[in-house]
Amino acid sequence: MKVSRRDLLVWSAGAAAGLMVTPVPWKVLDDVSIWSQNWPWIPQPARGPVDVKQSACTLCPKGCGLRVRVAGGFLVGVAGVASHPVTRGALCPLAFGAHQLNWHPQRLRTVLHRRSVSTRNAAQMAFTKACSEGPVVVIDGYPGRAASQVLESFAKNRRGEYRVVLSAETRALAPYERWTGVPAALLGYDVENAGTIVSFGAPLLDGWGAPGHFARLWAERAAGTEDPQLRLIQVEPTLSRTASRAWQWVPVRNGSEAVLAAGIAGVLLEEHLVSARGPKPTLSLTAAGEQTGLGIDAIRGLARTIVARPPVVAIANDDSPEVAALNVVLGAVGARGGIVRRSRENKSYLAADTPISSARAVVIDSSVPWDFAPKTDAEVFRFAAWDGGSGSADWLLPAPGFLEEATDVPAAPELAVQSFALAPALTKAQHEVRSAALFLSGIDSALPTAEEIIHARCQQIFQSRVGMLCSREQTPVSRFAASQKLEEQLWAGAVWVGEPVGPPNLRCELKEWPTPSTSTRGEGWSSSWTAPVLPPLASKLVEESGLRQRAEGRLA
Amino acid sequence: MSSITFSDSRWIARGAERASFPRFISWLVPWVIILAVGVYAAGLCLYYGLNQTNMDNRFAFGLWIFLDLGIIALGAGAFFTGFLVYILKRAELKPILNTAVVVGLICYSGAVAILMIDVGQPLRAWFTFWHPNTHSMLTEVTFCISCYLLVLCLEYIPLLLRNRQLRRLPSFLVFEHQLHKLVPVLAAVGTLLSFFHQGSLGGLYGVLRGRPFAYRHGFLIWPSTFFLFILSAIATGPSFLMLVTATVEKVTGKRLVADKVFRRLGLISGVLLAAYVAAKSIDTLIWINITSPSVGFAPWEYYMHKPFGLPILFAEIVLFGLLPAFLLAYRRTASHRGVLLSAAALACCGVLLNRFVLTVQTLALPTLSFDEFLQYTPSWQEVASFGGVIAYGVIVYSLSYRYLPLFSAQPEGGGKDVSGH
Amino acid sequence: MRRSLLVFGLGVMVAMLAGWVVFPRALYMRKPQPLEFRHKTHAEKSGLADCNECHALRDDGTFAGLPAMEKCAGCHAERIGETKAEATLVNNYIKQGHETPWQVYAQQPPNVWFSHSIHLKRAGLKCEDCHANYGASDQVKVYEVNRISGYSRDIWGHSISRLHRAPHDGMKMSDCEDCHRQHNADVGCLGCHK
Amino acid sequence: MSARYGMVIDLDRCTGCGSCMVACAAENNVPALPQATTRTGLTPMLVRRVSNERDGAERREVFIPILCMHCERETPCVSVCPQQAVEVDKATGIVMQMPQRCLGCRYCMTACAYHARYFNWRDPAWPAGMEKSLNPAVAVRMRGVVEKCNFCHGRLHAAKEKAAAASKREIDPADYVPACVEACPTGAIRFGNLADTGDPVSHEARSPYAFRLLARLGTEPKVYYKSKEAWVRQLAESVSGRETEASREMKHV
Repeated sequence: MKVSRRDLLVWSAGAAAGLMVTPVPWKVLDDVSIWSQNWPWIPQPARGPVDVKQSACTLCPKGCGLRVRVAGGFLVGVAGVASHPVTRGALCPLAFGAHQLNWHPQRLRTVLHRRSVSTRNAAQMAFTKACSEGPVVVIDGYPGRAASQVLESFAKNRRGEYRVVLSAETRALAPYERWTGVPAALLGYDVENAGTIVSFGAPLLDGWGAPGHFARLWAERAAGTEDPQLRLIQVEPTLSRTASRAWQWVPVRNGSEAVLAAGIAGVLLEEHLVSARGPKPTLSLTAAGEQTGLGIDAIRGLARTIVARPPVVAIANDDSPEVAALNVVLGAVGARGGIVRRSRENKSYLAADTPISSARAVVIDSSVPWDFAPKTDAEVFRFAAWDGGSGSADWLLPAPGFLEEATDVPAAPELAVQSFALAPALTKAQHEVRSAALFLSGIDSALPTAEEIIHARCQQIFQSRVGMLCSREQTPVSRFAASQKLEEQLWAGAVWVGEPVGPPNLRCELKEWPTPSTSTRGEGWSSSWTAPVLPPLASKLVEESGLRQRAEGRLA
Repeated sequence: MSSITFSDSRWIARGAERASFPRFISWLVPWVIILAVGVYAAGLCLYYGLNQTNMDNRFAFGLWIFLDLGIIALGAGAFFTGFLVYILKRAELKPILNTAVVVGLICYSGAVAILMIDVGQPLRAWFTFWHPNTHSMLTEVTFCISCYLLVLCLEYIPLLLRNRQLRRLPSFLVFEHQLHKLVPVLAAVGTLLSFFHQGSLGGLYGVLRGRPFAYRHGFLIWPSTFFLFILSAIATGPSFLMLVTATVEKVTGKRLVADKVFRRLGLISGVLLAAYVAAKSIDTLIWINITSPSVGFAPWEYYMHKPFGLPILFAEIVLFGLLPAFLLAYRRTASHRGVLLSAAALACCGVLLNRFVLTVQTLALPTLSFDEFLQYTPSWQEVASFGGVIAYGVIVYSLSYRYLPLFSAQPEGGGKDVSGH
Repeated sequence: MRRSLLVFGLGVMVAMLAGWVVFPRALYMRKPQPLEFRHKTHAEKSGLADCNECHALRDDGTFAGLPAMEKCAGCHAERIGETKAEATLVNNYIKQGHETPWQVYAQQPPNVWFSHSIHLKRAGLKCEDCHANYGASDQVKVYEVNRISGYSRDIWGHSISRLHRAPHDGMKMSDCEDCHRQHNADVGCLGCHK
Repeated sequence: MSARYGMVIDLDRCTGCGSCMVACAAENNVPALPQATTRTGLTPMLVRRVSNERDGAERREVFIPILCMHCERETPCVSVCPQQAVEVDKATGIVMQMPQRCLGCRYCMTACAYHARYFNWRDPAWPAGMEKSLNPAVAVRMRGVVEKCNFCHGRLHAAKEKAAAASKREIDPADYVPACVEACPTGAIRFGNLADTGDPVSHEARSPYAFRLLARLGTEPKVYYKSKEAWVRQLAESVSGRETEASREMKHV
C-alpha cells in the first residue's frame, strides 16, 4: 500500500493528539522547571554539621571577640561574642565578611620575587645571604604578641633593629610619652569613667579603637537622651558619622582643631574652671575665635559646657600636642576617666617610619598595614596573606590568612586595662603558608617558639593572680587551680582582663604650651584593618548602598 | 518579467490585484531585519538574564510593561467589533471585522511574547496556572489573555482557510465552515474574557496600596482603574482600527472600506471616549480629594517633579480625551475624513499616554519621604525587542492582507497598487 | 474516511507506546551504588536493629544521615566476610580513609530544609512511615537519577503517572503537603524551604 | 505558637556603620557582584543616610536601616503575586518569599512601598573557592527571582530543630535572633514577638517615640522605628522627593 502525503499528515496529527495523553509533555515541563530551580552552575553550600568556635579577630590590633561557624573545616560565618568584656558582641562591618577573605582573588599563593614567581628556598637563601652581609630590621604591625617577641629576639640576636608600626590610636598618644616618659603603647583612655569626651575629629563611632568598645559605651550612656551620663562633643569641620550622633557637634574651620584646644584651655585657666595648673596658651582667645570661625562666646560657652560634667578627657585624631596639653590643663592625664597607664611594665618601641640606614635586609610582618613602605635600599622581605598590588617589596611571602594560624591577642590600643586572648587556628590554608615568625625560627633555631611564649604568658597571668577570666561567666584568676585550666579556657575563647593600675599612675611635666607639630591623622572605619583587601561583601557598603566611600587603596 | 522569477499569484485571492512578488519582498525586507534584531535582543535577555535591560530594583517595570498595556488596549478593537457585529448585530461593521481579528491577534500575541521575555524565569511561568493566586490581578490577566489569544487564533483560522490554495482541500473547507458557525460563540466568549483582562490590566495598578499615585478605591474587589481601562480600551479600539485601515488604504492606494463604516466607528469611539473622559474626571476628583489624602499624600506632591507636571493630567483628559471625543462624535467634524482620522490618532495617543502615566510615572514617583524621583531609560535590548514586536505586526498584517481576503466586501476599485502591496 | 481513522489511530498508538513505555526508561539514568549493602544482614547479624544506631541525630537536633566511615570501620577494620563488596569496602574506602560515595535515594534538593528531629520527636513518626521498611531490605536497589532535574527517582516516585502508587512511593512536595494537611500542620513555604 | 515577630529600630542609636548590612548578606548567602550598583545590588538590609536638608551647624543626619517591614494587613506583595510565591506565615507573621516558586514578574516589587524587595538581575557568583564559605542554612537563589528579608528564617529552623531535639514545643527566644540584630554594635535593632505584651520589644513599640514608615498606608508594618528627634519622626509620613518650599513647611510644622 502506498503512503500519501495526506496519510503522513493524519498520522502525525494522531501522534500529536496521543502524546498529549502521555506523561511526556507534562513531566518534561515539570522537570525543566525543577531544573531551573537547581541550575548546576549556581553554587550551593555544602551539607554537613556546623560547629561554633570562639576566637579573636586578628585582622587589626583591636582583637575583637569572634564567634565563628565552621563547617567541614571551612569558615561559614562570623559573629561577635556577647560575653566579651571589651567588644561585647560588636564587630566592625568588615569582620562579618572576614570568613570569605581567605578566598579573596588577591590571596597571595606563591612566593614572589620582584613580582615574578619564585620559591621559599630561594627567599630563604637570599635572606640568609643578606643577613650575613649586614644587620637586619624586623618590622611588626601588632606588637605585644608572642610572634612579636619571636621577631624581636631574632632582630636582637642579629644586632639588628625591631621596629613597630603603631596604630593610629597609639600614635595619637605620642605627646604623653614625651611628657610622662611612659611609652604610648602602654597608655590608654579610661572612657568607661569619663563624664564628658571632647573628640577633636577622632572617629569615635566609626572605627576608633575596638569597634564595639566605645559604640556600646556610647549606646548605653549617651544615645537618645537630652542629658546623657556621657557627653560626647565632636569637634570636626564636617558632619561625620560621629558628629551626626554626638551630643554636640562643633563645626570648626578645617585644620583649626588645635587652635580651638588652645582657646578652650585659655578660657579654662582664665575663668578658673579647672583646679589643675597647666601651661597658658600663647594664642589669644580672639584669635582662636577668628581662626576657628566660632567666635569668642561660642568658645567660652564650650569651655563651660565641657567642665560641667567631669571627669573630662579630650581625644585627638592625631598626635596634636595642643589637644594633649588641653588634657594636662583639664588634669585628665593620669586621672580617673582620663589618659591612664595600662600596665606597670616598661617597654617602648622604635617607630618604623624613621629611615633605615645600614640594614641589608628588612623583614615586614604580615600584621603591618600594606600602605606602609619602608624607606630603605636594603632587600625587603614582606610577609602577607593578600597581595596589595604595589611593588613595595623585593620578596613577597604567603602568610597565613584569616584564622589560619594560632596566635595570642593582646589588649586593644585604646584600653585602660590589659587584656589577653588566644585565637586558635580554625581553618587550614589551601596552599603552603608561613608566618614571618615561623620563617625566622627556621633560620635561627635558637629562637623561642610562639607556643612556648604563649604558654609562659599564661603561666605569668596565673601566677600574678590578677584580673578576671571572662567567658559566659567571669572567674577571678585567683580561683584557678592550675595554669593548664586557665590556658585551656583561653584557647576555648575566654578573655583575660587585668585590673586598672590605680591612679595617680602618671607624672606629667609640662612647663609651657607646646608649639604645633606635624600631625599624623588616622581615618575612620578600616584604617587599622591590616589586610590590603576588604571582604567582597564590603561592596554592600561602598557600591551597592553608597553608605560609605571606598577606603583608600583597598580592594573589595 | 522573466519566466524564472517565482510568482505567488496562485496564492492570491481571485480578482484581488496585488503588487508583484519582488516588490512585496522588498517591502518586507526592512521589517524582517528589524524583527531579526528584535529576536536577537530578546535572545540576549533570555540567555544572560534581565541585566540586559536598564530596569532595576526601584524601576522594576519598564518599557515592556508599557508596551503590553498599550498594544492590548489598542487591540481591544478586535473583541469589541466582534461584540458589535455578532451580539449587537451591527452588520454595517462587518467589512472591518477581519482586520479587527488580525490586529487583535497581532497585538495579543506580541504582548504575550514580550511578557515571556519580561519575566525572570519563563520556564516557571506556567506555575501561574498550577498554583494560581486568585487574589492577584496578574493571575486574572494571565488566564484571560492566554485564553483570549486562543480564541483569536480560532477566529483567525477560518480566515486563514479562506486562502485560495488552502480552500482547495475539501476537509479544510468543511472545517472552515464548521468553525465559521462557531464564530459568534467565540465572539461572545472573547468579549467576556476581554472585558475581564482589559479591566484587570487596569486593576494591576489600581490595587497598589504602596503606590498612592496609582491606588484607587473601587467597587467590590475592583479598583476604579479596572472600569476605566475597559472603557478607554473599547473607546480607542475602533479608532485604532480606523487608523490601521486608513493606513492600509494609503499604502495600497485602494478604497477598502466605505466612509459610512468609518463614520460609524468614529461615532462609537467618540461617544465612548466622552463617557470615558467623564468617568476619568470624576475618578481623578475622588482620588485627589479622598483616596490620596486618606493615605497621607497631598496631591500636589505627585506633580512637583518635572517632566511629570500637571500638564500631563491636562493632556490626558482634555487634549487627548475631550477634544477627540468631540471631533469623533460631532457630525460636522466627523464627516471630514482628515479630521476624523486625526481625532482617532489623538484618541490612540490618549490611551497610550494614560498607560504610560500609570506604568512609568507611578514607579518614578517617590513614596518614602526620603526617596528621590527616579529616572529610567530603556537599554537598546529593550527598545529592539519593542521594535521587533512592531515589525512582527507589520509582517503578519502584510502577509494576511496579501494572501487572505481581509476585506471581504472589497470594492477593490480605485487607483493602482502604489506600494509594496 | 475509514483509512484516515486507521492512520490517526496508528499515530495515537505509537505516541502512547513512546510516552508510557519508552519515555520513563529514557528519562532516568541508572547509577549503581559503590557497594552492595544489606540492611537485613546488619540488622540480624550485628544487632543493629535500631535505625538510629547508624543514622543518628546530632546533639543540636540535626540529622547525621549516612554513617561516616569510622562507624563502618568499627567492625570492618579488617575483612570480616569473603564477598567482593567486603573487599572493596575495606581496601578502597576504609584503608584509604575515603567516605563511601553512596547515592542517597531520599536526597532532597538544597532548597529543602527537612528536620528529622521534629518529625521523629514532635510528630512521633517512625522511620518506616516515610522510608518504608527499607531497613529490612536485603539488597540496595539501583539508584535512578532524573536526567533533566537531577533528582533521585524516589522523589517523584516510581509510578510515572503518580496515579495508583504504592504506599511510600514518592517524596515530592505534594506528598509532604498531603501528610501535613491530614495532620493540619500548616508550616508555610519557608517552613520546609530555605 | 502564634507569634508576631517584629523589630524596633532605635534611630538615635544607629551610627550607620553598616555591620547589619554585611552580616545580613553573609548570613543569607547574598553574592557581592562586581557589576552591582545602588540600584541593581541585593541589599535585603539597607541603611539609608537621611538629613534634615539644613546647612551648617543646623544640619542633622540620621541613618535609617530599611528592610522588609513584614506588613501584617493587606500585605501588598502577597495579594499581587500571581502564583503564591509570597505569603504571610500564620505562625510567625513573617512575610515569606519563595524564590523557587517565583517567576520573576517583579509585580511584588512595584507593590512594595519601601523598595525592600530585590531582584536577582544576574546569576549569583563568587570568586573561585569562596562558595565554600557559604552559610549551609540558606539556599542560594538563582537569577531571575525576587528576594528579600525573611527575618533570617534559617535561624528559626535551627531554633525549632534545637527545641524539637530537646522535646520542647516552643523555641527559646534566645536561639532565634536575626543576623542584623546580632550584628548591631549599639543594640539599636531589637527583635521580638509583638504579640507577646511581656516582650520588651512589643513594649518599646508602644513608646510615644516609636513610629512606622508610611503607617498611613494601613498595611500595619511590623518594623517600628524610634527617635527622640521630632524631625526624624516626621520622616515617617509622606512629602516625597527633593525639598521644595511647600514640603519643607509640611516637614517642620
